Amino acid sequence: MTEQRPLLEVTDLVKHYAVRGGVLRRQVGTVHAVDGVSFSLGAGETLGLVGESGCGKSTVARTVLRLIEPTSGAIRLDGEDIAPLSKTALRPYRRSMQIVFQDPFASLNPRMTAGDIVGEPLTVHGIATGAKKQERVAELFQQVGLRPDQMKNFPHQFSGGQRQRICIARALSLGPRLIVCDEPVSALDVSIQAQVINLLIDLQRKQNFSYLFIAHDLAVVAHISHRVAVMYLGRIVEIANKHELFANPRHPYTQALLASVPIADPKAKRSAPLIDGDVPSPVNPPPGCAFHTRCRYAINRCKTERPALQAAGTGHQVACWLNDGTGREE
Amino acid sequence: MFAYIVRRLFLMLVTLFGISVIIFVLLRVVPGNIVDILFDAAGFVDPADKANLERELGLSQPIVIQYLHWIGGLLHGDLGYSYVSEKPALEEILPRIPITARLAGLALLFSASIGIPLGVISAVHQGSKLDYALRVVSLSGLSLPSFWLGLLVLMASVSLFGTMPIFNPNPKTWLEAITIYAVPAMAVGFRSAALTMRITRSSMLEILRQDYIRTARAKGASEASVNYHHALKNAVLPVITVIGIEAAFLIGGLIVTETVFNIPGIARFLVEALRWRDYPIVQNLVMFIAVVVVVVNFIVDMLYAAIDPRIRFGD
Amino acid sequence: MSEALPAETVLDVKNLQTVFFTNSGLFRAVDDVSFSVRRGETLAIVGESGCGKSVSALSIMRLVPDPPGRIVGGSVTLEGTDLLKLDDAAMRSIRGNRISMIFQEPMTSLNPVMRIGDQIIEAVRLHQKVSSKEAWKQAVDMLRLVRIPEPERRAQEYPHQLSGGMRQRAMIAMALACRPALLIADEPTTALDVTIQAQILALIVDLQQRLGTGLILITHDLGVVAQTAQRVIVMYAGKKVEEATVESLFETPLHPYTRGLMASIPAVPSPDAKEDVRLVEIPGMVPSLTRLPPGCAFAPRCKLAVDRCRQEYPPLDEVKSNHWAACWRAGEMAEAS
Amino acid sequence: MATINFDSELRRAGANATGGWGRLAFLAQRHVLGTVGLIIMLLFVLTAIFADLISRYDPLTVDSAHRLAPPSMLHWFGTDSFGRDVWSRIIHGARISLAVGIGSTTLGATLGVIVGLASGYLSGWVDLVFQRVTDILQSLPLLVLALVMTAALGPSLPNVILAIAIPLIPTVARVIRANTLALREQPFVEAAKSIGMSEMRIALRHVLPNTIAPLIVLATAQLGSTILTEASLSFLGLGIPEPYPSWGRMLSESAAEYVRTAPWLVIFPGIAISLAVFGTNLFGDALRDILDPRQRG
Amino acid sequence: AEPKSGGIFRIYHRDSPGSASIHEGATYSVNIPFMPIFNNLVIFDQHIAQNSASTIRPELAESWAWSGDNKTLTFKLRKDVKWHDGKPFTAADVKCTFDMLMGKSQQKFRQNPRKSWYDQVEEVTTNGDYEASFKLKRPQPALLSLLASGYSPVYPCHVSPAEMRTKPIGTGPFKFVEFKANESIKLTKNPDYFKKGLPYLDGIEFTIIPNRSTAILGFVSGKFDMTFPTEVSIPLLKDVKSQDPTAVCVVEPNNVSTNIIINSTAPPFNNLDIRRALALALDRKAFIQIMFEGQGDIGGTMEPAPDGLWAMPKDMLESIPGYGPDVEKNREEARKLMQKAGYGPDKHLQIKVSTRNIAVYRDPAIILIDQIKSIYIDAELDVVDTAQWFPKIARKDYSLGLNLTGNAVDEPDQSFYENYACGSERNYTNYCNKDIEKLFDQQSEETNLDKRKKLVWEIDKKLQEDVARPIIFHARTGTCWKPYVKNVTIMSNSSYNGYRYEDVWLDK
Ligand SMILES: Nc1ncnc2c1ncn2[C@@H]1O[C@H](COP(=O)(O)OP(=O)(O)OP(=O)(O)O)[C@@H](O)[C@H]1O
Ligand SMILES: Nc1ncnc2c1ncn2[C@@H]1O[C@H](COP(=O)(O)OP(=O)(O)OP(=O)(O)O)[C@@H](O)[C@H]1O
Ligand SMILES: [Mg+2]
Ligand SMILES: [Mg+2]
Ligand code: NI
Repeated sequence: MTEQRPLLEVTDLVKHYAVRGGVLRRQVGTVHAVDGVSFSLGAGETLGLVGESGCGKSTVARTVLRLIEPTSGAIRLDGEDIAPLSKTALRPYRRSMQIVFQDPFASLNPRMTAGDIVGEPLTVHGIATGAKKQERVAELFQQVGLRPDQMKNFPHQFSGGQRQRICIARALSLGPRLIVCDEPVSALDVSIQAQVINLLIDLQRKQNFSYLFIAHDLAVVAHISHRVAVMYLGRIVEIANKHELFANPRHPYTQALLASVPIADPKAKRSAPLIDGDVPSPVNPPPGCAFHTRCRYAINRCKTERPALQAAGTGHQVACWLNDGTGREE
Repeated sequence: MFAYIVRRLFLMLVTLFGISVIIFVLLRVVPGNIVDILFDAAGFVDPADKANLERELGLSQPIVIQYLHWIGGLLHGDLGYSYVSEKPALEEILPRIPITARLAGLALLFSASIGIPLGVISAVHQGSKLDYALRVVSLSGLSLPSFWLGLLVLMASVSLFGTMPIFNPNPKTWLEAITIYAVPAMAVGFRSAALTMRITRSSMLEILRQDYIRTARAKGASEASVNYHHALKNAVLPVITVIGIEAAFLIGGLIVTETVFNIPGIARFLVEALRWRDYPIVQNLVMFIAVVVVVVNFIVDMLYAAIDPRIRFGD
Repeated sequence: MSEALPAETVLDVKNLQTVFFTNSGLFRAVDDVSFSVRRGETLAIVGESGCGKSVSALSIMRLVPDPPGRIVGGSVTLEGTDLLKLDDAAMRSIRGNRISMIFQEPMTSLNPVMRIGDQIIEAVRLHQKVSSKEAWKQAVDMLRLVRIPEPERRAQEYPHQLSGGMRQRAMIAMALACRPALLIADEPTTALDVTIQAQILALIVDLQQRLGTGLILITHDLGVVAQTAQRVIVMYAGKKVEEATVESLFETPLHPYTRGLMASIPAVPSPDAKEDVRLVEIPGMVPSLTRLPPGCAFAPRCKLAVDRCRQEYPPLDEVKSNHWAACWRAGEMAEAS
Repeated sequence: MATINFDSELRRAGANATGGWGRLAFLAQRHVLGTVGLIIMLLFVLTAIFADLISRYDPLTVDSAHRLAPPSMLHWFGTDSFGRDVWSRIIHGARISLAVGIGSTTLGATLGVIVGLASGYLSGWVDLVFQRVTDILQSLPLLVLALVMTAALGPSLPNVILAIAIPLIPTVARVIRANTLALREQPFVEAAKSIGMSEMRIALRHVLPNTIAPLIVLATAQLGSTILTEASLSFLGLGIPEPYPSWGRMLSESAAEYVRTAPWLVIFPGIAISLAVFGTNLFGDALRDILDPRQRG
Repeated sequence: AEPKSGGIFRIYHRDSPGSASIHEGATYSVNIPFMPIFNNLVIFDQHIAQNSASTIRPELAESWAWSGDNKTLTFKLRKDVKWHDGKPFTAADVKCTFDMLMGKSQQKFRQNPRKSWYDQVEEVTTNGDYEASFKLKRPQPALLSLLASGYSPVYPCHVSPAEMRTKPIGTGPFKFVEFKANESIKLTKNPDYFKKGLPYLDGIEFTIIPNRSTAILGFVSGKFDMTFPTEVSIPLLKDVKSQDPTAVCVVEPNNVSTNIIINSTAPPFNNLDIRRALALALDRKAFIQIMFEGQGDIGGTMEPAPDGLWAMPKDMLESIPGYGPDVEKNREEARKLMQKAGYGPDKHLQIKVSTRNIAVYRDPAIILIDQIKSIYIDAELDVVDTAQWFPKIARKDYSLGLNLTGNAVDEPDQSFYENYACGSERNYTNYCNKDIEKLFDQQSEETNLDKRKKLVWEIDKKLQEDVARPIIFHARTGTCWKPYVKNVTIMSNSSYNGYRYEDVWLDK
């Protein structure tokens, strides 16, 4: 994007979870859930984040919002580092960043009405009460394509797609500038998924939010994002403009990922799977490049030294020792 | 695994320490002490004699000193002397343990051997008349006051057999030995059997809904194999926990049962000692019971781990 | 069964009807569905969540939970035997032996307190008279066949010690242990990552072809269908709405629902794609099976719906050769394309 | 294929039970035992409320002329050794049992909820401390604890209630803690956090209400056992003292002396206790089936 | 029939006694199991139900004699007596025992509840090994009766009081074997008993069963030969008879009075009118009806006739306010007194009746509360735990208390001094009337029995009229044994004295 200051700038974000054991629950190991992630996100931009299960996508999302405390790293919102802020100091910033979760069934308190759920942030931040609040909630309902008369219904009376709309309305209520979407459509039916994706895109167009959009479905990410970051075992291994990434994937993992996506065309015959085996445990990530255990191009250096993200074209960065355009040299 | 055990043992010590403090303080909050009770029969309390006796028994010391004294003794295996019998507390407590242990063991055995099979049957035949009948029986088991049940058993035994199982430390015949323990054990075990049955039933029902049960069926396993081979082993896990917790409740049930059947075990002894404010006995006995409960729960956890591979390997 | 079936037909399902009696009413989870699978063939069943895919599969296995479910009509003929007429014992001897099933959730479909090897052994020993030693060897062989590294060691392990992908492989090993004539895979990869999904699908297809097994692959992912199946049936609200060969279906989908489905799925952008094509939405939501509208169940969401659609349920017609669709306007669509 | 009557199957599944009452009627019919339990409980509660209207004599009036009268039209359940009317005493005893049951369950549950919620939600050292406390309470058998407590506090209605309530705490706390821990991970709690809600408010508004169902199930189950505990304490001489007509004491003391000569003194309180406990247990069971979706058959 | 030797006599015991030391105990829970171990100097004839001076028999003493001034009582002792540990019994043991009881010796009892029995004893002296004398401060003919009580065994000098609490050594017909608290007490035959040929029994076994129904079932089912003496209530007695018609049961008074202790130092009972009203409100017949199905006795402080030796004549008794037969009339009067004190139908007096949490205390308290309703008193029951009862009474933290007073011997000295003398520890109400006190001494010194009786009646009547501690009734209880148990006699004016069991035998 342009040179202007990005809305969100994450530098060297690290989140380690302690694996406890022993007599006094001392720490015996560390889950390297997020291990040095940096990216930035401009206003009105969508950054997609893909990667295999357990690679740390949700952890990034939650730490960015300070729903869990980062181990280290900076999270700059409009240039202000919110990582070290106290809970009270953080409160005003909460209005600028909101989240939509994957599971629309668990994201809504089953004992509150939809209207109360959407209106709650307004109460908490003292933005509106009483009739004014109702009015605003009704407005939000309309914005996400729900009928205001559904405000008094309970979550279980809505379908999955509608629930996700309620979640979106709740996120919108504080007028945020950044919405983090953690797999917002993964739990939805295909035909409903399109409705939600379209809604998200429409809202962005109107209100110029930024999205940090997480999904494991490459196609969905590709559709909604401007730029896409690929994560593997707690790190971003490749980040690029969407078209660039899909047209010209540099990292062997990205390549494998792309090749694994089944294409809805019987004529495009499948190739043999590009990678074998499972994702290693983040408790003891392999040394060097974490992907080397499954990488068919791995060279010795990959096993010992960890590659850093390096430029590989305009707005294209990749973390691979074979960053020479194809990665298929040896 | 080893670290886990050590950690558990450490927590056990913390718990026991807490119990020792609580019971110690509670006892001393109770108004009146052994001296009042000893004097009670005399029909008056002589303040001078009382002070003398309190000094003699160490009751006049500050409570912290008394506590340290007790715990210090405990650590050396010295449990102090019973205020009432003036015998070493250990000597009073030890011979009673096997009696209660036998009773409790039998009761648990009874509850498991009746409760688990009936629970399985009830679950497998969920919704049938048999299920209803078993559930009603088990609920009544939980609804009868245990002393009442015990008394009924005794009365029935007198009117049916003209005799009743009165405790005898040296039973002459096998039959006598069995009736002495088995009848009270059944009276107290009835409740736990009912509970075990209920837990087994709901646990079975839960397990029977699991995906892997469907997998077993899809393999062509017979109903019996599904129920007993696949489901029961999983279903028994929560049952074990409940039996562990029940072990603690059992002590309560035993207090009443030992009273009704006049069995000189530790449960009744505890009540008596409490009545006499015989601190050394009460304290040590409660600690003993707590140790047993804690250890039983520990064993249950280990057992759980032995049956459930998920626990053995993960922490 | 007197009726002669085509030689290579393994499974023939006719007018299958399975209902659920629940407190919110009668669910016709599978409503008059027919299909057949040939030896070595892959039949895909697609459709949205709740449209009856799993219930169809379970009906074939006769594992529909009763209550509340009940198979109320139709026939399921496996290698000439109507399974719905068998007694329980006979059915058990077929399950796991002639038909096997792989379930969606690899995490919960294995018994957590039994070793992997033992679970496979069980499948073998239920149907074959072999010594336990022999069975263990077979189990290890099966694990090797599904490409689990170090099969001897893994056979000794418990499910929780295996990753999701490996568990699903173990499930496959278990399902194929008796070389069944028909394998039903109910969303075998939905819970897995794409890279693992690719491995598992490749494995299933490879084994199926090597063993000549008929395969019913249930999925909601059209990409998976395109890459693995020969024939497809599309279900909507308990009914089969379309059936065709893969090529025909993807070339000319003849039911508006299938069309909507295909259009609503975002595609991985090809380098030459334009910026931001809006996805096609299917408006509304999947109807509840208890309150199905009269006529075509899809009519309320269908742009092409006409009055007739709302009144009369369209029959499943062979609109093109080997391509059936249940839509009053399928003919028009076929011509238009 | 056997013919299937769709209508009757549906009726059995409760499909035509619509609306609040219809649904209730269906549940009542589906959980026959639970309904029986509910009726027993209602009877029990009504008896306690209207004890003064139902009873025919003052439960405390001694009448030396009519002692140990067998059941008759005059004294439905006979009279005890003081000549007090057993029917009236049982009716008033319902109050005591209800007071003990509800009092101690409520108290125990409230404290348990506080401990469980704090322990589950605040985690850290609060959790550590509270967990040890529950451990400690759980390792002391209920009756032992209640015994020491009543000995310490003296036998009176409030003290007995307290003594029975304390041992309930760990059970409730455990369940609530487990629930809270699960709820804490729920996205809707995270969502509440993300809008900047205070922890306290989250705990009270989002976590607590969602623990109500398991709490109700647990509390009903405990209700019966508290009544039994009171009876056991009475049996050991530490229950509710005279002159309150407590069922437990009526039973245990009469059992000692009059079990054969005046069996009505033993039978009726025995039935009253067992019935009340049985009723709450039946109802609690059904409630669990209904409220706890995992248990649904 | 000729007595047969052999057999173990099995009795259940109602509770676990605090120790085995009779001198330190004050309940027959101790006397009954441990009396067979000991001997007294003299003892009430074990087979005459009514204890009196004339039934006193020598035991360790061969004979006794009063000096001319009635101030010295000399005992000649038997020479053939050995302690159970083989040491010979001598006069030194007698001196030791009573010195200790008087608090004069080095070694002390943990508690000494009957110290006041020996208030008049100046000293105990010995003359050689086989003569001991009690020197008195003033004549006290009653001393001999006190010495004849089961409460007055002779302890050995060479055994410490602590040992006597756990492993008592005596000279008696049975030797101590073991005492397991809450479980059992076992005695075995003393083969060297100085009465040749005795005891007949091989041993006595007490099984401790606090639960009455279990105990009775045990007796009925033949696990025991006898119930715990005087522990079978009247309703249970019927039950026993119905289940085991062969059982021999006796019902005897046991010289225990149920009375009301009144805190007359604080309102409202510092008002004599209210005290009188209270006394007038009692319907003693109703109490007896309820508690004993009519089989109890009405009397004053001393146990009523015919079993009691010192009971007032009937007309004298009925002349005391509240003892008159017309309860309604009494209550009418009581209400007037209450109204005089400012209470009435619209203004009830609210009080608490404190008592111990034991049925024999609680039950009469319930009746009492019901009865005083009729005189505008609304009372609430306040049950007190054993450990708190005496401290509470001592603090005067009560207004009405329901109390039981047991008398070891049917002897005015014991009753009056213990319960009514100024400053006596068991005078819970702190009743103090110097005039009456003089009368106490007067009757105590009186050697003429008839004169003494008159004095006693007068005192008893005064005590009742002063409403010092209104006596409600005297209890009766039952004891049952199997027909083959021979030579058991239950005393009718004491429940502490009749358990030597040296000639009890089993006809099996
Ligand atoms: N609270 C926690 N304690 C310990 N480890 C955790 C915790 N939360 C997550 N992890 C671990 O951190 C790693 C990253 O988890 P995360 O949820 O961020 O993955 P994800 O990419 O979102 O996966 P998915 O696609 O399955 O949602 C995982 O290995 C996970 O097991
Ligand atoms: N045990 C059951 N009780 C009641 N209704 C059921 C039960 N199982 C399935 N159904 C109903 O049957 C219908 C079909 O369910 P089925 O599981 O076949 O859907 P599916 O196509 O496999 O969906 P998914 O893609 O979510 O697996 C659903 O609408 C569901 O409501
Ligand atoms: Mg995630
Ligand atoms: Mg499915
Ligand atoms: Ni690291």
